[in-house]
Amino acid sequence: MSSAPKEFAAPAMAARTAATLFVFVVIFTGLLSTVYKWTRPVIEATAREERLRLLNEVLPAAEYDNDPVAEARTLPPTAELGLKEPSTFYPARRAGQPAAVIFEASAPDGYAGRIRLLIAIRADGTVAGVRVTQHKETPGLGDYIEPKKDRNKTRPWITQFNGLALATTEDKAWRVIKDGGRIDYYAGATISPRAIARAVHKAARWYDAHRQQLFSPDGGKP
Amino acid sequence: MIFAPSPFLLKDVSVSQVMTQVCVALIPGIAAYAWLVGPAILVQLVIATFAALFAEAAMLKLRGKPLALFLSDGSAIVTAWLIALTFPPLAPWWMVFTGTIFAIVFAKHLYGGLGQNPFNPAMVAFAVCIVSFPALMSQWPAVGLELRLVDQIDIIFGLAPRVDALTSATPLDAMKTALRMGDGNFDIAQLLANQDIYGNFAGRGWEWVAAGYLIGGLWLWHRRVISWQVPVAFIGSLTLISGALWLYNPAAFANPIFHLFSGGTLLGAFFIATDPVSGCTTPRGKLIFGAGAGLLAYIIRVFGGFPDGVAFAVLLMNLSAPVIDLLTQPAIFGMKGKK
Amino acid sequence: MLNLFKFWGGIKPPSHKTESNQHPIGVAPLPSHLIVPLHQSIGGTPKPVVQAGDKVLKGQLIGEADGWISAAVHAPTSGTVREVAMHVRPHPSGLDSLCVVIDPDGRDEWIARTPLDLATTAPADVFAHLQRSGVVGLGGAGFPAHGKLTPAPNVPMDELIINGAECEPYITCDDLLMRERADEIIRGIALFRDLLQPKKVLIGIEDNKPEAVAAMTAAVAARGENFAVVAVPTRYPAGGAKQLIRVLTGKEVPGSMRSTAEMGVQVFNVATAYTAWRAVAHGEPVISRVVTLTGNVAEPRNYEVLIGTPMDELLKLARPHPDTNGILMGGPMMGFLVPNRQVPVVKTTNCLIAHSERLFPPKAPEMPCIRCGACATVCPHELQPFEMYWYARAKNFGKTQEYDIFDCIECGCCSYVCPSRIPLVQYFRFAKSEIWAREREKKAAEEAKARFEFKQFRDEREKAEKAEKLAKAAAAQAAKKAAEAAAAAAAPAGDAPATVAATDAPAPASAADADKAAKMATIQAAMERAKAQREAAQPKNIEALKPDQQRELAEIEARRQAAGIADAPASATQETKAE
Amino acid sequence: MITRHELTNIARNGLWKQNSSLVQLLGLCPLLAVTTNAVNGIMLSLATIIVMAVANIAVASLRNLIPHEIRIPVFILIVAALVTVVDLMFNANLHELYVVLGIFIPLIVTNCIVLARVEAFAAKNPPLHSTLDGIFMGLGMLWTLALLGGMRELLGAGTLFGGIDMVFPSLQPIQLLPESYPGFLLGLLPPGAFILLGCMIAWKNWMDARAAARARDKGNAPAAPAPATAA
Amino acid sequence: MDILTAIAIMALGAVVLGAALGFAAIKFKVEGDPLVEKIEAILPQTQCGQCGFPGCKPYAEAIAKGDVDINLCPPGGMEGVQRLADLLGREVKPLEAEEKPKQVAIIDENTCIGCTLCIQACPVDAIVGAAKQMHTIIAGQCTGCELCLPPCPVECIRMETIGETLDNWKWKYPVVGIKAVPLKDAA
Amino acid sequence: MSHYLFILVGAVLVNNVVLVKMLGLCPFMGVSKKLETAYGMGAATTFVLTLATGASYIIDQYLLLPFGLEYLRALSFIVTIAAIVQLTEMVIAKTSPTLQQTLGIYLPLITTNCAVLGVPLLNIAGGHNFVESLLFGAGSAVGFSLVLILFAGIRERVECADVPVYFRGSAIAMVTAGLMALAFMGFAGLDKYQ
Ligand SMILES: Cc1cc2nc3c(=O)[nH]c(=O)nc-3n(C[C@H](O)[C@H](O)[C@H](O)COP(=O)(O)O)c2cc1C
Ligand SMILES: Cc1cc2nc3c(=O)[nH]c(=O)nc-3n(C[C@H](O)[C@H](O)[C@H](O)COP(=O)(O)O)c2cc1C
Ligand SMILES: Cc1cc2nc3c(=O)[nH]c(=O)nc-3n(C[C@H](O)[C@H](O)[C@H](O)COP(=O)(O)O)c2cc1C
Ligand SMILES: Cc1cc2nc3c(=O)[nH]c(=O)nc-3n(C[C@H](O)[C@H](O)[C@H](O)CO)c2cc1C
Ligand code: SF4
Ligand code: SF4
Ligand code: SF4
Ligand code: SF4
Ligand code: FES
Repeated sequence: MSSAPKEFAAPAMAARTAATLFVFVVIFTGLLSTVYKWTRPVIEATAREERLRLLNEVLPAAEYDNDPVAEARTLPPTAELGLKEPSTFYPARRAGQPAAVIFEASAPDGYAGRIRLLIAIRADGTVAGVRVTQHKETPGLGDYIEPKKDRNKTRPWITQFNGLALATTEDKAWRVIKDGGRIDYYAGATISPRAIARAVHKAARWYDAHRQQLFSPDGGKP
Repeated sequence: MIFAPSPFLLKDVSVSQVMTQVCVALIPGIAAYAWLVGPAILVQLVIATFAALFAEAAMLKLRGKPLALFLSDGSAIVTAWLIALTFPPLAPWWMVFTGTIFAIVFAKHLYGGLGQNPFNPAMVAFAVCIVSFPALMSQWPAVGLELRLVDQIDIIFGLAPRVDALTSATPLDAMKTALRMGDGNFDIAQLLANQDIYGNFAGRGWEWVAAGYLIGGLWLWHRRVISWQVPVAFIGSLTLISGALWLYNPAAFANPIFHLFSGGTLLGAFFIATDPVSGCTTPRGKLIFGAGAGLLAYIIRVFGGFPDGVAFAVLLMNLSAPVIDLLTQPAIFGMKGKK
Repeated sequence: MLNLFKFWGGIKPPSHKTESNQHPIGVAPLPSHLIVPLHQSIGGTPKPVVQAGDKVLKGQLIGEADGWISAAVHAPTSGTVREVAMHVRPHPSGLDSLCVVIDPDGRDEWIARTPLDLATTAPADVFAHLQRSGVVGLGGAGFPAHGKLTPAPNVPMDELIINGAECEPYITCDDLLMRERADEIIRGIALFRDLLQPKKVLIGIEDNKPEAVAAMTAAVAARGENFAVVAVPTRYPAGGAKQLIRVLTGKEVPGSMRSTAEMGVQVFNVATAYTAWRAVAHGEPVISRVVTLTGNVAEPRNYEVLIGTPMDELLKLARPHPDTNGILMGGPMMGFLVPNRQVPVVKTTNCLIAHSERLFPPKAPEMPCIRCGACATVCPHELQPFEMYWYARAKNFGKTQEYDIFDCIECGCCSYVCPSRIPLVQYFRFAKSEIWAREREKKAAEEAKARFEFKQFRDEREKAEKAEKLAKAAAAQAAKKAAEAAAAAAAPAGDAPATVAATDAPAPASAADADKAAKMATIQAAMERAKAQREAAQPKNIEALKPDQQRELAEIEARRQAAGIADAPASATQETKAE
Repeated sequence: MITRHELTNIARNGLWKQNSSLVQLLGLCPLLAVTTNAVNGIMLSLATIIVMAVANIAVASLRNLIPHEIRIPVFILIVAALVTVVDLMFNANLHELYVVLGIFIPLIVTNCIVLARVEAFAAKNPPLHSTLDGIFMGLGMLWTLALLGGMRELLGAGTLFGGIDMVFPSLQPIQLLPESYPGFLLGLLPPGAFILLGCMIAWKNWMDARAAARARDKGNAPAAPAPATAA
Repeated sequence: MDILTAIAIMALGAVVLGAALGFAAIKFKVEGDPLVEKIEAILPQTQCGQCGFPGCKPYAEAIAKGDVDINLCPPGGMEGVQRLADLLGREVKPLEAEEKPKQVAIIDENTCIGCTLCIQACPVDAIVGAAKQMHTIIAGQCTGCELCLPPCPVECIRMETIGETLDNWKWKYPVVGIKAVPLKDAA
Repeated sequence: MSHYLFILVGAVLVNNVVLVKMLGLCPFMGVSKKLETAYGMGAATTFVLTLATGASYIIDQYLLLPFGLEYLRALSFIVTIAAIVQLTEMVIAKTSPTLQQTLGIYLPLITTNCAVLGVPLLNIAGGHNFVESLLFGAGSAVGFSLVLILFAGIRERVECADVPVYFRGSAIAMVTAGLMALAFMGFAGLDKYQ
């Protein structure tokens, strides 16, 4: 079996093995790094595109003309948004004027844990769009919060928040119908929509309180 | 000459006798159910029995086993009845049907049929359906719902629409939803005081169904069809943990009586966790099995993702049963304190 | 009184004892012929000492004990030996074994009986006497009594237990024996007591035999002994030796322990004590015993029966009903259906039950085990029968052993209660005999391996020796050749050397071609010699023969000699000795 | 270079006889974890095929240069490097799918089937054979993953080729069952994956047994291989 | 630059690990293979060579190396294959050759010429006898390998199936009416 | 503190590597035929997995991240793990024959256990710190061993059951694993409090 002849003493053997491994590692790492260098621009571009596409889902591209990704800033952990860790915040402008903000939020009381959201609110305070970015709700029951899984393809459940505004919508209406509000839900799964509605409502209030700071060029330090 | 091995004397017992006794013991509970919650359960019992016998017969035929002998052993009927009793009474027929077929085919016959299945078939059916059709599986008839049998049958067979108003959360579910509201400003004790939903101690009507199971279970124990270890350990551990948490914070945790008489606790303790085939067999093993099932049932129903935890608790203990049995082998004659 | 203990499990089947215990023990008439199997007790098979045509007297030795664990066999009555041949034995296998068939002459004439004077006899001689009288355990196993009476070297004997429990349904032979012959039983027990020197003697009788308890108590009192007659609760298998020990002393003898004597207890059946006393005090060997005839018969009763009586003849005494379709030997829990009705009564035949479908309905088909655990709750050895069954059914014998299948006493309690009607005991017997067979095979394989390796080693050694010899010879040769060459140089074309004995010695370059033929001849001769030598040394493998094998060989050789086939003067064994 | 017989042998082994998913039971994690639809399964299998084929070439050509003691680390090094390349490619070109497949792309490294083939075949055979072996083993994996994925999504959601739009944005999944199909979610969940795979294995056992029975009927085959005594 | 850093870091790791491995390979070398013994314990030790190896041990060694199948030993039977499969985690395969009932060799007393050829052939020394004498086979030691048959010049050795006696009698598997296929054997 | 407990329990039960995360399935299926071997495999995996998570964390934090070499994670982790496994194997073989008997044959198999690479990668995805990583690794390993042993217990019993012919062996084992995964779904949602 052994191709290692007996003559080798341990240190010699160690050197020999190390050298062989060294050669292989150098070759393959080199190969890999080259590929990486070569693909990196593409990867970065795709990631960016991806981000943009998501942003456009909550805020139509027509409503802004800046590059929100480039202008993205980091928000410190914000309890009102249900966030215990820093998050990203994208200002959208149109012709230099504040058009909307897009930010992350989290509903902590989903059926199976946190539901992560991306919310866009226009400068006038109306909700432009909401998307669920991450959740663990029950497949087939609570997952209609995600438009892809929603059976109603023409008007997915999550689009109900579009157009709501603190100014025009009374506080009660930000709840699911069952609790006396406006938000519809699928029977047998009220917990997930309830959680999201509450989170969006909170986010709208947070936006309202920090509207000024958010668009100030020195950064969103509310 | 004839050939037969000793012993030549045999006691007059048989598998079908055992299973019949289990069915008989279920009758008080079923009666209370039909009386207090609605006769739809009888329809479901028929659907499940039919499905079980059908699947059993088909599998026996495929496997080349004698049909009459095994169809008459009654085990499929016990499985079917337990499935019907754990599903919502207005569940669509096809769901009960699918669940039962799955139980008999996958959980029972793929393992060789009667006596060889490591998992409790009825609970497999329940678990499969609750993960597959969570919405339908959590629609329980609204309290005080007065529907004629014909209407109930229409709903079961999809001839009448399922109106949301017909259903409401079960007491357990309602409690969990309240917990999940997350506002922190609710009080379980107050909630429980709502007699419309919660009846005298654990869900209107349901508490008496549970009492029916208790009576049947005690009779089974009296007949020595089941041994005391599993129910006692199951009820004991559930009482202990719910009691401890209730004493710790009565506002956030319900009292033990509620837990004992709601959901599938008593059905589980006397009829499901006691399934001899998929459970532990050594005396100490049975104690561990029961206690583990009670504990897990509590954890899952209070903290977990499902309205009631009995089914998953039993399945989880099923899968531990062989190892528990192995580790709790009693000392044999002459070897006590040795080995 | 005495503090009784409980054993786990057990069952209470209907006892069916009253049918047969209403009449006193009858005496069975002489049968038309007697078939006496030689192997009737555990241990070596006795060697026949009679031949066809011999006249024998009642009580005359016909089979001589073979080894220490073995007991003699005697003619049950006077008559002529018809044959010594293979006959079916009362054994579940239905296989034949060597039997002495005797035609009674009707005179029932005893051989001279010599009682033993206990006062002057050493224990060793008592044992020899018991063995010569064929006294074996009559409680079921048939272990030679003298073996169990020999005290264990290191463990002091605490209790001697006399088993009068008779826990199996239907059987009443011990009950009747105790009622009618209590005094002789007590004397037999006293004999055992003297030999074993136990601290206590306990007589256990199930409490459903009050007459027997009374009779025994009275007999003990009459003899002034301090034996305790204890009524034990009626529960099958209270009569199992280990269960009775447990009930009376609280000791649990593990299944792995070969003999209860290692725990300072010894158990004897009442009938064993009785026969031992008859043997010692009257010089009567064991040629008869009490047998219960019951079951599907009109007149169930106990009879004193000669060993060797064919069962069908015997059963006629009880007038079996016409639907009788078999004979059960032993009780309904542990007994077995005898392979045919002509098999004889043997020393361990305590009961014959006429079998009929009315009494013992055919069993319902076996269902799979539902693990209800009923069997485990009745198993007196606290085993897990359903686990043993699970693995025995799948022929996973290793696992059955992990569940202690060898602790199972085959009492049948588990089968009795099983709702699935599984012949559990049958599975256990099957598994046990497969495991034994496997053990035998494994042992054989190990021995074969050892012998194979030894043979290889021997071959190696022989080869090495030969090579060495050759090398030496070659060296010598070379030296000689060198010398010769020198000589040849002096005297050209000399005569060929006569002593060449090697096969491949290098031919010296100077050796002339003319030598070749002569040399070949000598080589040939040397080879012949070597071969002869080898042949003489060949049969090395008879060194390790056991004496009986050597004897067998000698016998064959003698047969051959007699037939005039072999011409070799010496037999293999003689040669072995010579080596 | 390679005989027809060898080729059919390699192909038969990879696709059926020694199928990694159904017989060798290797590479089970991706088999069960990513097959919530057929597309995921197919794409991951394609990635695996590439890795396996190239790794087999590499090992088969370098086999004489690799010292025995460190052969495992070196094999793994080679495989890992290739996997990372594939991972980067997916990230760059099929980003959405890359997100869905998650850690199962890097986990091709530890996919036992890759290393098993490298050890068992490539280390002992010439490069051409090894490449083909890698490809066929991968194809064997591909059809099982595709079949399992297809069954799972059909059972769970009534569709086929869900997620195809992640590969070909112009294509849409096929809705095979009516919209009212309630969706037997078990199919999409881990338990369903295990159970369906169990059924597939049984199906293969049945096919083999049937083939063996036929061959026996023809009377030209030796004793049939026992079904499913494996494992 | 990036590439160089990557290579440098990985190379560092490679050298460390390689050195450790190489060092360990020599320092912690072990010899011997307990597997062979375990395999040999399963083989029946008939030494018949039907497996194509000169005896059980060489076959065991070959199995341990992974060179050969585990289904080549007819005396071991299906059960032996099963146990080997269990030990080695390999698949159970049907036996290559037919399984035969157990046999022993018997020498015809009247024909044997005492040539000793069979003694030399028997691998387990089950034959006793001296030159020019009748030879006898000790039944208890004969493994039934048939190796003694061919060398006998007068063909006086025959194989006899071992019959059932009270010593080797076994209780039978309970007759079960309801089972279509007996358990293990069906597979 | 309770946070750590949640990570540990979550990794063992709620997010069980095998039945929920679907990692390490090959050894799960392959080494579960006998309880005895399951114990050995469980012990060996626990050892290696815990070590691997620790080592990977260190490599990632101190060698890869500082130089922006995240893309080398899989490569460097697995090579390190393979080397660790091989070293452990050699050391055990030499120093402890008993340990070698129990663990020896399983160690080489671990290199191809997805969990060994998957868990470190999940650690990074989950942003765990060193202690959390170790706990998650150990928890995953314990979860692996737990289900492996329970599975082996069931398989030993099912082995002797009258399973339909075509389902014998690995097919019924898969079905059993499926039902186990079903049972483990009962833990779903228990980790939301963390
Ligand atoms: C297995 C299971 C999973 C569930 N998952 C969710 C979920 O993801 N989201 C949700 O809102 N409700 C879910 N529910 C239902 C909730 O428990 C609760 O019954 C429901 O939200 C109450 O809604 P209702 O007020 O419309 O009856 C689930 C129920 C079950 C049994
Ligand atoms: C080699 C050997 C030695 C034995 N020695 C004794 C012994 O000394 N005492 C004894 O009671 N039984 C001895 N036995 C046998 C069993 O213990 C015997 O079957 C038992 O005493 C009878 O009990 P039973 O009828 O309950 O089976 C021995 C058995 C064998 C095989
Ligand atoms: C289940 C079972 C029941 C037994 N019942 C009796 C019995 O009732 N009476 C009896 O004398 N022996 C019975 N025996 C035999 C005893 O175990 C023991 O062998 C016997 O008492 C020893 O005495 P002996 O050597 O004189 O026969 C039974 C054995 C077993 C295994
Ligand atoms: C006391 C008792 C409890 C039982 N419980 C169940 C059960 O919970 N679920 C079930 O499917 N069958 C149950 N059975 C029936 C039967 O044991 C079961 O179908 C077997 O698992 C089939 O092999 C029970 C039987 C008895 C005697
Ligand atoms: S009594 Fe029969 S069915 Fe019950 S556990 Fe024992 S063997 Fe099984
Ligand atoms: S036959 Fe054996 S297993 Fe059954 S009860 Fe008696 S001792 Fe126990
Ligand atoms: S076939 Fe079997 S018994 Fe014969 S030599 Fe080979 S291994 Fe030994
Ligand atoms: S006697 Fe013949 S058959 Fe028997 S072991 Fe020796 S060679 Fe083999
Ligand atoms: S693919 Fe995950 S362990 Fe094999």
